[in-house]
Amino acid sequence: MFQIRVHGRGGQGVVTATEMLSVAAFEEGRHAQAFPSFGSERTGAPVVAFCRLDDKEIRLREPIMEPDALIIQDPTLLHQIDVFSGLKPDGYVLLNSAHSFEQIGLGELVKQRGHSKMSTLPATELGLKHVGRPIPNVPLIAGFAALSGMFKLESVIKAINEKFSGKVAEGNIAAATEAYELVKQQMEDRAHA
Amino acid sequence: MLKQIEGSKAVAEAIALCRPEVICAYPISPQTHIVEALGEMVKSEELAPCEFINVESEFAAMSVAIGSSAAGARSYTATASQGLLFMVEAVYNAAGLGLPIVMTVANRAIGAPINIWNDHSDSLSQRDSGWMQLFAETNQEAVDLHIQAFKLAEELSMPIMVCMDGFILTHAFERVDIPTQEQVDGYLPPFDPRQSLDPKEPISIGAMVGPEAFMEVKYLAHAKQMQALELIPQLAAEFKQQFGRDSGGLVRTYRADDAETMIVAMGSVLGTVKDTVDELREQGHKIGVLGIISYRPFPLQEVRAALVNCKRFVVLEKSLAVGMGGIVATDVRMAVSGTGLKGFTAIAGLGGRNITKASLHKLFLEAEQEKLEPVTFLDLDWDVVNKQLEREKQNRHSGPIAENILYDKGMSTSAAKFG
Amino acid sequence: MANKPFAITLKPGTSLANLTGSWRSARPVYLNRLPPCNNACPAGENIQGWLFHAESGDYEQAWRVLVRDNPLPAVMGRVCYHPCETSCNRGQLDEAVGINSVERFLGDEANKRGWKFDAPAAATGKKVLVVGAGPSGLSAAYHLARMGHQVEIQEAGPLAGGMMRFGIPKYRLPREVLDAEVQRILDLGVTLKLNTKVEHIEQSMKDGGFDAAFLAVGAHIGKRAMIPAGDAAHIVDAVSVLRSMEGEDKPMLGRKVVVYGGGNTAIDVARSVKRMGGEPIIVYRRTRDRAPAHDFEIEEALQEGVLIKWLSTIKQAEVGEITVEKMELDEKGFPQPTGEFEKLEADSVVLALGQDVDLSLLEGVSGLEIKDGTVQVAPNMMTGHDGIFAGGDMVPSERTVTVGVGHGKKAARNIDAWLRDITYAPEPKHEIATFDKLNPWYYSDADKTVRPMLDMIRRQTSFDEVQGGLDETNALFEARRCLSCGNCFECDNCYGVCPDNAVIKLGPGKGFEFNYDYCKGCGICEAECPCGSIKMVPEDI
Amino acid sequence: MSFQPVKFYQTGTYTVGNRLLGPDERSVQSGELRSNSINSGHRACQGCGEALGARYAIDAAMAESNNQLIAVNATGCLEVFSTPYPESSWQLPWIHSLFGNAAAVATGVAAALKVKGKTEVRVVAQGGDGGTTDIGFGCLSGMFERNDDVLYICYDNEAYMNTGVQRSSATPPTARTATTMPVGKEPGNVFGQGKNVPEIAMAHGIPYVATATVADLRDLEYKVRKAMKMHGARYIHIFVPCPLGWGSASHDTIKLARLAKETGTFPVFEAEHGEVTSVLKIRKKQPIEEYLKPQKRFAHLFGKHAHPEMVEHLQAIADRNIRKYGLLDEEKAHG
Repeated sequence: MFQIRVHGRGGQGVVTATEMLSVAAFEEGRHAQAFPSFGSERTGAPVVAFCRLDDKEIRLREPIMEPDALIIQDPTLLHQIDVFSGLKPDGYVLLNSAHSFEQIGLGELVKQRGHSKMSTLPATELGLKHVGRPIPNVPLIAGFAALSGMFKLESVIKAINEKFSGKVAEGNIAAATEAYELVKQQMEDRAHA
Repeated sequence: MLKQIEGSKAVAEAIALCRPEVICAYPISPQTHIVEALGEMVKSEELAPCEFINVESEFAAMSVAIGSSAAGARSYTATASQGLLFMVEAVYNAAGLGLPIVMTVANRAIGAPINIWNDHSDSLSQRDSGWMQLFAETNQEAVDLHIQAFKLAEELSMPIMVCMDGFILTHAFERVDIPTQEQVDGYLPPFDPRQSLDPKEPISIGAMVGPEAFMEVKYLAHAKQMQALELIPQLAAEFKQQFGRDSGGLVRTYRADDAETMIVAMGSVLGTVKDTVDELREQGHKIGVLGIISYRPFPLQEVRAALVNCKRFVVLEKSLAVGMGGIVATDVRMAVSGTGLKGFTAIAGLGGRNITKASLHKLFLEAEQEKLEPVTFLDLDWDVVNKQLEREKQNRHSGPIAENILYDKGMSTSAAKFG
Repeated sequence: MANKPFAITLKPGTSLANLTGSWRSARPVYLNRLPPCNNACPAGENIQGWLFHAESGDYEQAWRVLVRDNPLPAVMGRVCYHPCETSCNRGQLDEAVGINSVERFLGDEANKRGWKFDAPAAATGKKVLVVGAGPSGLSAAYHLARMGHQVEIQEAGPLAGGMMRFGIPKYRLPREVLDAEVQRILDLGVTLKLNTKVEHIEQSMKDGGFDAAFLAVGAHIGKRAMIPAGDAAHIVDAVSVLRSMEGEDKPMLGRKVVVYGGGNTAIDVARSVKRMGGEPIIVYRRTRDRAPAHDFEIEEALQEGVLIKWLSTIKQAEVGEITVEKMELDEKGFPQPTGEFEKLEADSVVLALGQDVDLSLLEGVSGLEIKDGTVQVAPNMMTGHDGIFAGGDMVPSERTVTVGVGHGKKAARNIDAWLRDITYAPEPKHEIATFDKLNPWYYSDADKTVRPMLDMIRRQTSFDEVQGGLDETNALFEARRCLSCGNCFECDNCYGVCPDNAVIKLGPGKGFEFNYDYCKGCGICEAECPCGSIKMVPEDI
Repeated sequence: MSFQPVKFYQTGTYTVGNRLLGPDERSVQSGELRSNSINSGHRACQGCGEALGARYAIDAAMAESNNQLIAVNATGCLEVFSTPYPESSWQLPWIHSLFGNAAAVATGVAAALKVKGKTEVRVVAQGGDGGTTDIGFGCLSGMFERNDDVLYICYDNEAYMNTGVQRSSATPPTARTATTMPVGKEPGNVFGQGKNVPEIAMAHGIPYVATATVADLRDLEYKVRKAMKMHGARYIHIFVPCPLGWGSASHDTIKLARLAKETGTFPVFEAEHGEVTSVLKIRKKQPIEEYLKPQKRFAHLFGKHAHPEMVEHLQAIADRNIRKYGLLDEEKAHG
């Protein structure tokens, strides 16, 4: 079983992100379970959502306390809550930021965990650029696909097409594609570094 | 057709396949996504003919359903928690009038303190209302139970609640097999009401019945639910034939064959329980699971049969009879009365408290060793509780309990959410 | 119902099994009460009965019901002083129903359309002599003829009608109206012998082979008052003045005419004088409110320019002038002389002080009792002499046309009984439907229809009829103002207002029945019956 | 003879029937074949205004709908006296659910009929003042607001009679009830409380609102029939005296309803889409005492310990109604 925890703020499409992750997994024939941390979240409040992936039926209903991956939609959360709580030692981290981990003062973390499973992505900018809205969720899941290699870009695009249509879908696909390529490039650069 | 879909949306699609004619609902979390989806289907005429009525309260929602059902229309509504309590008078009335209304209860705790998260207090408060209650373990089962529920309700002319855990199921995106319209039509015949308000054959429904006949009326309602005990497995079998899936029925066991310790539970927690049991089995513990699907009617015989060969059982329930203990446990103990079985009650998950595999692991092992108190409160913060009890001992006016607890735990309400 | 839920679902209308009539402590019953108009009518007309038909526009049927009691509706509709209207309950609501005007309309309608009376019953072979062709005699002749008796009227005068012709001025009763109604009576086979004065009743009966006789000779002899008068003073009596109006030669009364008296005759004379170009002054010893004349007649006379000196008596009559003494009323209301005198111009004085009866035909008849100049009769209108009945102005009673007609009817019924050797027993009268028995709310507001009046110049100068009649529209309106006091008119109120549906409607004309199986005795039907035709009666315990 | 077209002079429109009227002008209640929707044998008190009002209204609705009518009933006297097991008085399809949900149940019935395409079948909901102005008010307002195709009829007898005459929000000031006893400084029900549901109904902007009394059958029938010709939410508030609760003679039921209207204490009017379109004028204005005196519930206002100031206050309320609705012709002229 592979467990992903997504952190963000109300209004940033955190729950949608996990749903789309689950759909992408479903498209690839896997079982997936996405669910929010239930509550009456209001816009701006810290929000967390979960996604489990497995090759067999997922029965477990507890929240994800020891994730295999973290997607952090809003870097400002880093100063508010312990988003890394329970993250497995070899877990993935994808952070929405135009800066590197080092630039935002997480150099120590990178040193501990190693570069191979960590990446930042200017997802908000990509959202603005392609969809016209500062919603980072779609670029992040595409980026996560690239970072983790868990899904193909095509599966993410299928999930986008299921959720959106028309121009919004097109924009999101463009954003996803660019994000995917950016992270892929980052990973390749690092691998070669 | 397999879909990766939110539980509420899946249920809405299943309801739509059942061709409801009148749907009414009042917004209350976590049931809203179901009726929102249905509302959209009615407005787009994807679901037609159907009347979708935005009522002004749950009391009205159930009342509208009473009216539409009495006038011969297949009627559906959904609610939860305070909403269910607000409609209680009409809930009893619908049952008393024998109206085959189907209602989804997205199970949620009852306040005060106000709490939107899942437990089973709401529908269990209606256990004596005369409604049947079926509990879904997964969203697939929630879909399937709704289809069976219409058939069951209409064959017996009795209303039924399909209970699914709020948020945990309603808001979870999972893989669900949504049947086709042909499949559902082949299973569920059009509504042929036992009686209906019709100028062609005027009747008076809802008479005042005095002591001379009231007992009989009530007995007949009871007899109906006893009939349901036979009908529910039958409908599940027919369902399997039509849809090729095991869904519904009265109870379901898991790894129970040689189990010495049995865990009894209802709803979605069964999944976590099963995962825990799998781990314990791997470690060599003889432990199994009994899931109760039909809470009302309560299958005394089936529960007894499932437990009679074990040595001990734990009823893990998301409900509390304040001043007494377990609610489901009482019924289970009734089922095994005279067997001398050791039974424990574990109250868990109230108000959405997470039920983790780790806690269950510990609980089940303790149960196996029979170290449990007769009534255990899973993951209760004794520190906080004891502090408050101490305070109250010293001063009768010690302030609101909930506030004090939050203070003790050093939590703000927003911080309390995480984890 | 077998497949319906037990007890909670019930069959429709099954409460019929629950006989709530057992809750009752008082029961409603339908009854007829006597309408005050009928009660007051001297002619015994079933006024409400004929109005009922008029209400639905069936005027012929209305007329037929009317003439069961009174053969002279066109006359009566003009000259009757309508005590029916005085007692009409509607008077307490807005204004009395214009019964008189509807009656006239019906009478005129009958004349216009030539309606005939129903054919008489089979001939009885009995002969009855009627003496006098006035209202009473004509009425008796009519009723007797319809009963199948052979009737002969012997009339001293040259024309039939009596006081209707010789006492009532044309402007109140056009003669063609009278003639038509008299003729209709004669058409029944009644023989009328004019200019035939019965000198001796027993002889006349014997001569004609009559089995019974009805005397109705009227009162034609003007009363004289002792007025000191000069030889040349021109003093005449009112009856002769009015009678002479009918002839070619109008009476010569001069310009200034003093009419002495306060009754309707005085008014008739004064108004006739006015029409002949004279200047009438009525002298009366009491006040207007004590005058026997009807106030509307006084009012009409005043409108036409008749002068009236109230509280005055004539002390002396000379040529060209009279002396009157002013009077004042004592505490008992009697006029007392004041000693104040006044002179008035007077070319003539007409005495309208009442009339006496010419009783000469009764001389020698055994068993009769005469008192105060009138013949005494038993309640069955028979005089002390077997087989001789009497009525009208010659018996003690109010002297009006209507009373006369009523006497004629009553006498006819008794003569018929007498001839058959039985006793006529009138049906007992119901209790009267007084206003307090009604629930007038239900009657819509509808003021009385005012009959058109002739314009003043013509009233003062001609004998054209002063009061016009109703046309069909307003006759219908007026008829429908009737409250139907005391008699169910099928308004359906009881049927409607019963909370227990315990009134059974039997269909048009058949009225209603109570269903005592369910009537709880609440009494709403009685309270809401507009016409007082329901009464609550305690249950026998 | 040319026949004068028959006009209704003799008894006006005030009686139940009249032999002089053409068939189309006759009231439903005068007909031998009226439906008697609520049959004999019901267990209402002697002189019950509600039983009468219900038959008037439902029979009229039956006539207008060609007997294609379903009735929904709130708990209350009407329900209890008409359907005690094993007998029902109702002759049309009828359902009773609860005290406070008649309007919502009717919404459900209407929805079922709509979805089944039974457009010819109509729905009426009915309840007493308690079931309408108090406990059923939420559902009523919801039904109004959604403009559901339901005619709701309130039979207002101004208190909870079924439970033994307790105050409701329709109880008039000063009236004695079991919960507003004639004791203390302000005996009976107090001034300044209660609610005017017809006006609240109007505030919803629904197609039709009307008031009526059992004393004006023809007006009542006209309003019910008019309402039945319309679709959407409609409300008729019928004033029905209660001999038991009011301490009045059983035969005075209609008289009291008449006096309520004639004194102005109960304005009779109709409104469409929130606008008053007509009022039933007072025919013969009566002082409020005429209405109050026959009722024992107002007995403490008179006699030895009289409260003339309260009578005056009640008169002022009636006068305000008269001004507000223009119940008198001259008032209208001044207005």
